[in-house]
Amino acid sequence: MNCISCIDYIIIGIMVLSAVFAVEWRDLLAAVVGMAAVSLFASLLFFFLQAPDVAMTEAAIGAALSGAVFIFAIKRTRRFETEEEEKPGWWVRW
Amino acid sequence: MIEISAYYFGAIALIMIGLYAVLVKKNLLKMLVGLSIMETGVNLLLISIGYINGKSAPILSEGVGPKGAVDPIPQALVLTAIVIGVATTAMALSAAIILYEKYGTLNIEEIRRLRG
Amino acid sequence: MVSILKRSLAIITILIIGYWLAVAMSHIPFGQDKMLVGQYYLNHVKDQTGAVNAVTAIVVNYRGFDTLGEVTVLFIASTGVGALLWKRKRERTARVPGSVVLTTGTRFLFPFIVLFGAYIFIHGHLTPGGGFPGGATIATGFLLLYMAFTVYEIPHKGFEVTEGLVGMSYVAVGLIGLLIGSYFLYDWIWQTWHVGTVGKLFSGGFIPIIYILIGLKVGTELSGIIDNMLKEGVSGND
Amino acid sequence: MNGQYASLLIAIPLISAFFVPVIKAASKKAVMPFLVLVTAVQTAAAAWVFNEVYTTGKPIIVMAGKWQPPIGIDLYIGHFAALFVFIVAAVSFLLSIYNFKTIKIEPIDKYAMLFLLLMLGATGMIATGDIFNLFVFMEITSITAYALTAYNKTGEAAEASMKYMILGGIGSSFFLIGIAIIYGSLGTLNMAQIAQLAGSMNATAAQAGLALLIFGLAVEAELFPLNAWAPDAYQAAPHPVTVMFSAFVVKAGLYAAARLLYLMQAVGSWHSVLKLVVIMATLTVIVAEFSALRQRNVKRMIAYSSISQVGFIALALALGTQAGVDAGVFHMVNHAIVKALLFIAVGYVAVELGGDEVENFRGLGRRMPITAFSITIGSLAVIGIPMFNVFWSKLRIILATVDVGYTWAAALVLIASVVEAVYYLRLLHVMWFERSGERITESAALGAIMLLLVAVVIVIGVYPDYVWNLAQKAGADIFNVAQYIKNVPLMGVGA
Repeated sequence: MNCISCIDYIIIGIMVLSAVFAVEWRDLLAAVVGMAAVSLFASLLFFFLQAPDVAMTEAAIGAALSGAVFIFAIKRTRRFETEEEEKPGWWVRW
Repeated sequence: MIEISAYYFGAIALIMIGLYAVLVKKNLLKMLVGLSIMETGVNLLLISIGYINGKSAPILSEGVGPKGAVDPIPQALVLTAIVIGVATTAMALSAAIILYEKYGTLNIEEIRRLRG
Repeated sequence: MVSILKRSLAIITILIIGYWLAVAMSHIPFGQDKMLVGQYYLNHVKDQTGAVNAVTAIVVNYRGFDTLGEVTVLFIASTGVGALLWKRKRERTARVPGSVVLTTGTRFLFPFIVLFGAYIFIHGHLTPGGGFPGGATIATGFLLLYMAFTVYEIPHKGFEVTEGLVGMSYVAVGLIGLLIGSYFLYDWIWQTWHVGTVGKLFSGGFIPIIYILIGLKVGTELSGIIDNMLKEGVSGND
Repeated sequence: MNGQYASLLIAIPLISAFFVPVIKAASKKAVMPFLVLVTAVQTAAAAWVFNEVYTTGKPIIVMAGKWQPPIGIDLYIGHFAALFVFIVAAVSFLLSIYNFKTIKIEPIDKYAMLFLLLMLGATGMIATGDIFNLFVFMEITSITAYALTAYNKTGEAAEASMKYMILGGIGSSFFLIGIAIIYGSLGTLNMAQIAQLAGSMNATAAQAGLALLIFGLAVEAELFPLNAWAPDAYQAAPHPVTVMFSAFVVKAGLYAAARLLYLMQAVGSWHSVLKLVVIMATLTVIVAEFSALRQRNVKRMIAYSSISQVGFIALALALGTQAGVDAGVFHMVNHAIVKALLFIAVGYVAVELGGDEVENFRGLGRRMPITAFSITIGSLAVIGIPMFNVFWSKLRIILATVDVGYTWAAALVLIASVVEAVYYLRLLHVMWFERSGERITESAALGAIMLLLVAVVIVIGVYPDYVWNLAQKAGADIFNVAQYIKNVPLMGVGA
C-alpha cells in the first residue's frame, strides 16, 4: 500500500471535497474559507510527507494570510456571486 | 488502468478543480480562488515527489543521518512557490478591487459589456 | 442549454489534461528514493553550511539566488499593490471597534506574537520555520492590531524605508561575498571562519543573518499589503 | 576582471530598486534621474560582459555562492545571453529618458522600482542556467508586468492586467508541474545536467514535462492560445512599458522556451513537441495579422503586428535546424530595435496629441515630421522592404522554413506578411496624405532617440553581416547543446 498511516486517505478526501465546495459555493466568504481549509489540510499532508518547514509556511502564509487578503478584497467589493454563466471564458475570444 | 498514489491523485484533483474554476466561473474572485487551489495542488505534487517511504524530515539533528531523510530540494522549491503564489494573489486582488471601483461588478461578462 | 454544453466541454478538456498528467506521473514512482543532487546536500550540509536543517541550508545557502528572487517577488507584490491602490488621500473605513476581548487580548498578545515570529526566524537553521513563516507571524500581529483598533495604522514611511534598507542589506551581504570570496552570495562567514558549533544557535554562517533580514522584510511587506488592502480612498479625491 | 563580476548584472538593478524608497524619503524629484543613472551603469556593465564574451569566445559562468552546478545555481552568460542582456540594458536606458515625457501618473517612485525590476527579471530569465531559477525570474518578470500593465489605473488597464494575471497564473502553475515532472524523473534542476540525462527519461513523462514547460512559457512568449492578454495589455500599459514588453519581455520568454526545447532534444518524443510549437507559431502569425487588419487604434495595431512577428520568431526557433535558430535570433534582434522605435514614436504621438487612435495620426507628416519619419521607416522595415534590417531576417526565416519542408507554414506566413503590408501602408497613407492641425515642436531628446534607432535600422539593413555574425554565434549557443553541457563545469554528482 502506498498510504503512510492510512489517515491520509481520509484527509485527501476531505481536502478534495473542500476544494469542490470552495469552487461551487455562491457565497464568496464561504468559498474563501473553503480555500483556506484546502490549504490547511494540504499543510497537514505536508506534515505527513515529512516537510515541517513547508507545513508551517503553508499554514502561516497559504492559509492565514492569503485568506485574510481575500477577505479584505471581498470587504471592498461584494460578497455574492451574481448570475449564471453562459459563455466560455473571455480570453477564448479576441 | 494507470495506478498512481493517493497523494498524486489528490494533487491532480486539486489542479483540475482549480483549472475548472478558472475556465468556467465568471466571478473574478472565484477564479482567483481557483488559481489559489491550483497552486496548492502543484505544491502538494512537488512535495509528494520528494517523499521517500520510511524516512524522516531533513533536519539532521538527533538520530537522523544523511541516509535517513527525505529529499530536501522539493521542500525548498515549494517554500519559494508558496510565497510567490501569495504575491500573485495579492496583486490580482488589488486589480480586482480597481475593477470593482470602476465597473461596480466582478462578473467578467458584465465588465466586458460595460466596457463596450 | 448552451451553458451546459460549454461547461461539459470545459470538463472534458480538464479531464483529458488530468488523465495526461496522471499518465505522466505514473512514471514517477511514489515513495522511492530518486535523489541525485538531494543526497549530496544531505551528506554535506553540516560541514559545508553549518546548518542542521537541510531545507534552510538549501533555501538560503545552496540556492540562495532563488531566495533573493523570492524576496524580490514579495517586494514587487507590496510595491505593486501600493501602486495600484494608490490614492492621494486615504484612510481606514472600519466603523465597528473591536470588542473588549479583542482589544485587551491584542494589547497583551502583540508583543508575544512579534517575539514568537522573531524566534521562528532566528532559529531557522536549527528547527523548521525560518524567515518566511516568521515574517508572516509578525504580519499577523499587525493584522490583529488593525482588527482591534479602528484608527490604527502602521508607520508607513518607516516601514517603506526599512523594506528598502533590509533588501539592500541582503544584496550587500551577497556583494561582500563577491568581494571576499569572489563569488556572489558566497557564505563568507562560515566558509572563511567556521564560527560556532553545528547544532547551536551560533552557527550556520550567514543563514541566521539572512533569515533575520528576510523575516523583517517579509513582516514589513505583508503588513504593508494588509494596510493597502484595508484603506480606501476618501471620496471626492482621486 | 573576474568573470564572477557578471553577477553585478543582477545585483545592480536589485540594489537600486531597493534603494528607491530611501531616495524617495529624501527627495521625490531625484527618482527619475536616478533611474537614468542606474540604467546607464547597467548598460556599461552589460557592454563589458558583451565584450568579454565575444572577445574570448567563452561563456561566463557565474556560480552563486561558490557552489558548483548542479549543487548551486549558475548563470550562463553565453553568446546569446551577452547579446540580449546588452539589448535589454540599452533599451531600458533609452526608455529611462523616455519616462520623463510619458509618465505623469503617481506614484512615480513605485513605477521606478517596478521598471528596474522588470529589467532585472528579463535579464535573469535570459541569463539563468537552472530551471527553477528560471521560474523565479519568470515570476519576477510577470508579476512586475501585471503591476505595470495596470499602472494607469483605468478600467481597461485593470482588465488587461487581470486577463494577463489569470493566464499567467495558469501558465506558471503548468510550468511548475513541468518542473515537478522533470525533477521527479531526473533528480536535478540544472539545465546542463538535464540535457545530459534527458535521454534516460521516460518518453511519455518527458513529453508531458516539456509540453507543460513550453505552455507555461507561452504566456510570456505570446504564442497563440495563451496570448489573448497581449493586445489589451500593450494598449493599456504606459508607453515605456509597452516598449519593454515588445522589445525584451517577449524575447526573454521565447529564448527560455527555445533553450528548454533544445536542451531536451535527446528525449524520444522531441519531434512531436517541436511540431506542436510550429503549429502554435503559425497560428499566432495568422490570427494576429488578421486581427490587426481591423484595428482603429494604432498602438493596438502595432501590438498585433508585434505578436505576429513573435510568431515568426517562434516558428524559426522551432524548426530544429541551425539555420532556423540563427534566423530566429537575427529576427529577435531586428524586431527588438524596430518595435522599440515604433512604440516609442507612437507613444510620443499619443502623449502630444492626446490619443493613439488613427484620427490622431492624420497629417502627422506635417505636424511632427521627425516622429512621422521614424514611424515610416519603422513600418517599411517591419513590412520587409529590402535595405531595412527586418528584410534579411524574414528572408532567412522563410528560407529555413522551406528548407525543413514546412512549405505550408512558409506560404501561410507569406500571406500574413502581405496582410501586414496592407495595414501599415494604410497608416502611412493617413499620416502623409491627409492633413489637419498645425505643427508641434518635438522634444530634442526623444527626436535624438528615434533618429538613433532609425539609423540602427538602416545600418543593419545595408550592412547586415556584422549583426548576422553575432546572431549566428548566439544561435549556435542555443542550438549546440553538447557545447552547452561542456561549458558548464558540472560536478560529478550521481551522474
